[in-house]
Amino acid sequence: MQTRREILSRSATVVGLLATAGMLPKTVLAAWSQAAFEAKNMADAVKALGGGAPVESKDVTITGPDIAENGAVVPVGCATALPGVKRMLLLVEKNPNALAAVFDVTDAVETNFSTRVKMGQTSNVIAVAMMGDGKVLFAQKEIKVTLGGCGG
Amino acid sequence: MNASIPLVFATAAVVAVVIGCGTKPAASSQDLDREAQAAVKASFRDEGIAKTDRLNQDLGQSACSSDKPPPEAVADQIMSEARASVKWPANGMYFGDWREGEKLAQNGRGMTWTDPSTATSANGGNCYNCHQIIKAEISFGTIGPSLYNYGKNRGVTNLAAPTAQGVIEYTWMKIYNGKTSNACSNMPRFGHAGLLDQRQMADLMSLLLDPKSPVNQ
Amino acid sequence: MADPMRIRAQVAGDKATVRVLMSHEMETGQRKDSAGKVIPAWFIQDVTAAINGKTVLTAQWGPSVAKNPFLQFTVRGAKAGDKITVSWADNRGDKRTDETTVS
Amino acid sequence: MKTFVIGLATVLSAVGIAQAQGKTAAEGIAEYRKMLEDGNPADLFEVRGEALWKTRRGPKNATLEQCDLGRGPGVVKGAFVELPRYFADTRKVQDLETRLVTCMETLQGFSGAEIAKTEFGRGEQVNVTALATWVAAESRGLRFALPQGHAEERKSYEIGKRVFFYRAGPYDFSCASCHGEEGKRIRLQDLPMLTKNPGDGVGFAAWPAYRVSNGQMWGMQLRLNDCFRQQRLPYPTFGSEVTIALATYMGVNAKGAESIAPAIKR
Repeated sequence: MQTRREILSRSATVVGLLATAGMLPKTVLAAWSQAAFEAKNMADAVKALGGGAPVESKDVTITGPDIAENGAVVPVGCATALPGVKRMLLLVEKNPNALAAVFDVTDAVETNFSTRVKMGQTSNVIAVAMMGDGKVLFAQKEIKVTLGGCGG
Repeated sequence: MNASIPLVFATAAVVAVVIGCGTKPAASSQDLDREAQAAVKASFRDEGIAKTDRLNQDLGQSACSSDKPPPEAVADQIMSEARASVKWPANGMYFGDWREGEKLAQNGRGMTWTDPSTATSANGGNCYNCHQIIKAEISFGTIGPSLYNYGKNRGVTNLAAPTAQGVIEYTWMKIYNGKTSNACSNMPRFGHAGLLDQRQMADLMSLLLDPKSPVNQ
Repeated sequence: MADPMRIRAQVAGDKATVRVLMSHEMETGQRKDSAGKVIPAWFIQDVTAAINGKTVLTAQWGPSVAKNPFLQFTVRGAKAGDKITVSWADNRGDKRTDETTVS
Repeated sequence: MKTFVIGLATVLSAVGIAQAQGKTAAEGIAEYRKMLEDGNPADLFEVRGEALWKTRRGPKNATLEQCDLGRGPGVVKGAFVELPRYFADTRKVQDLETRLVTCMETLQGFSGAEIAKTEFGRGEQVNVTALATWVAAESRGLRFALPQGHAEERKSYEIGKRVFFYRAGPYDFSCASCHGEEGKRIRLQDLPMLTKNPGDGVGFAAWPAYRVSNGQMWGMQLRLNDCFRQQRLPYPTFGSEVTIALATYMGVNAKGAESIAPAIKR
């Protein structure tokens, strides 16, 4: 009987072969946008990624709980039904560096991504849609981070 | 905290000697008390500031170590010893700064084996773990009663008024040694056990009783 | 080498929901150890997902993505039997690729 | 008389506030927890644990596949919901983690004493936790039914009960201080009442669990260890009698509760 780990590592080998054969995307090695991830706020992060001034929009949605029991793991999602999206960003306004994630969208995936972020304190979380036509739209939501446990 | 004889298990030890070890009938309750005591002794080691002498129980601890309350006479003894233990603040300095009190109330640190020191300055009050206090803090425990409007509900409008004196003394006593009014109270004895110093307790007093404290707004 | 990912890909209609768990510290570089020394940043920077070898999503992450990261996305036009591949690379150059079959 | 009236007013207003505020906060937390359920990083440890079970390791270069977790050599499914239990070969009541260490010693040749001395989250302890996570997961959905047929099992329960109520230390805490009443919480965390069956997937029936606060996988040994730390007591050694007895006490009390381990916890 195979373990899941064996199955996984075997598939890793297969993928390795694919990569050698030039069948795997090279984007894994693409440049990481350091300036954007060092930005202190949304406007600077968007600017570093080549976008203009963000405008709040009802067509973009940000999902997350109203209260997080622990700031170390906060489930958040960003989505939009608008066509022509190039990139979706997730930001935590009051984190030392606001930008958490950038998703490059293709036609093969829905513009709807969920992940989990760290939050140092109660803050707005922001979803930004960078459109093909240069528009930058965003939505935000406050998530309260509570002090949990015995505090010791 | 003085380690007097562990009451619950002390009787067990005597019985055990009479019966003797090694026999295997259904273990009596006293046998099990003795075995539990031995298990506790054998299962812990010192770590950081938390030494194994913390396992020694005083009268109140041992008498409140079962699912049944202690006999009335024992409870009375615990409460009267608790009342005798209370040290009143020097120069009648019952009050400090409610802002500092709020910080202490929020702070849940102190006395664990990962804490660096047993000094009172290293300790928080742990209050929000069990109590609601100011309304803005929604993350509060419910093991103890809500303390929101603590002073207001007790009619305290002026800390210097003679009518407030009873509530002030009661509150100090409760913080210093909560076993004064309830022998098996869940609340740590902040003064008696040396967890908080006089100044820190005065800050908590202000948080609870000062008419300007958000607790009473 | 890093531990394997856990990838689940489930078909619903003409698309598949993909959920990925990655085993990674995601150290922010802002924390200090008990000796007061800054723990260096160590986090996944790039994530790529492909279906049957064709890239459908690329992502860049910063250190504020939570430890042992979770990612969910939906692939259009996916059907049972399709191969979903997910790869990540971190700021130390460590990489991991795992694959699953859509079910 | 006057104090009584004041006291009553306090109680009434307190109840009102707790309901008004507690509800929204509790709902928010419930929503947060629900969002985390899908995609529990405990899965990562489960995968690792399964691989470890089947991998030749240790001085004897053997797998754990012949390990007897109480239902016979190699039987994993259903073992978790019957632990701790008495084992004739060690003549001891053992919980899942200490039993795994016994197997690592007898089958693989590791030193059990060395593993017991190792800090949580280090060396072979990491593997013990991963193994426990997988073994627990194999009993997901089953109901707790700890055996109490052996005199040692009954004794373990009785000692566990006494330890549960044992008050000591600078804060005067026992396990019962926080887990002896229904419907209580610390900050916003609900506290399971552990003197009776606290319900499906609550308390004993939820561990091992992934702790989001520190991104660690915790088995029952570490869960109890941190309870004693928060109790301000000294350090319970790995696999010590009080930890096994407490697990027996909680496990027997949880009879009939459905196991959701490995769970995800704050």
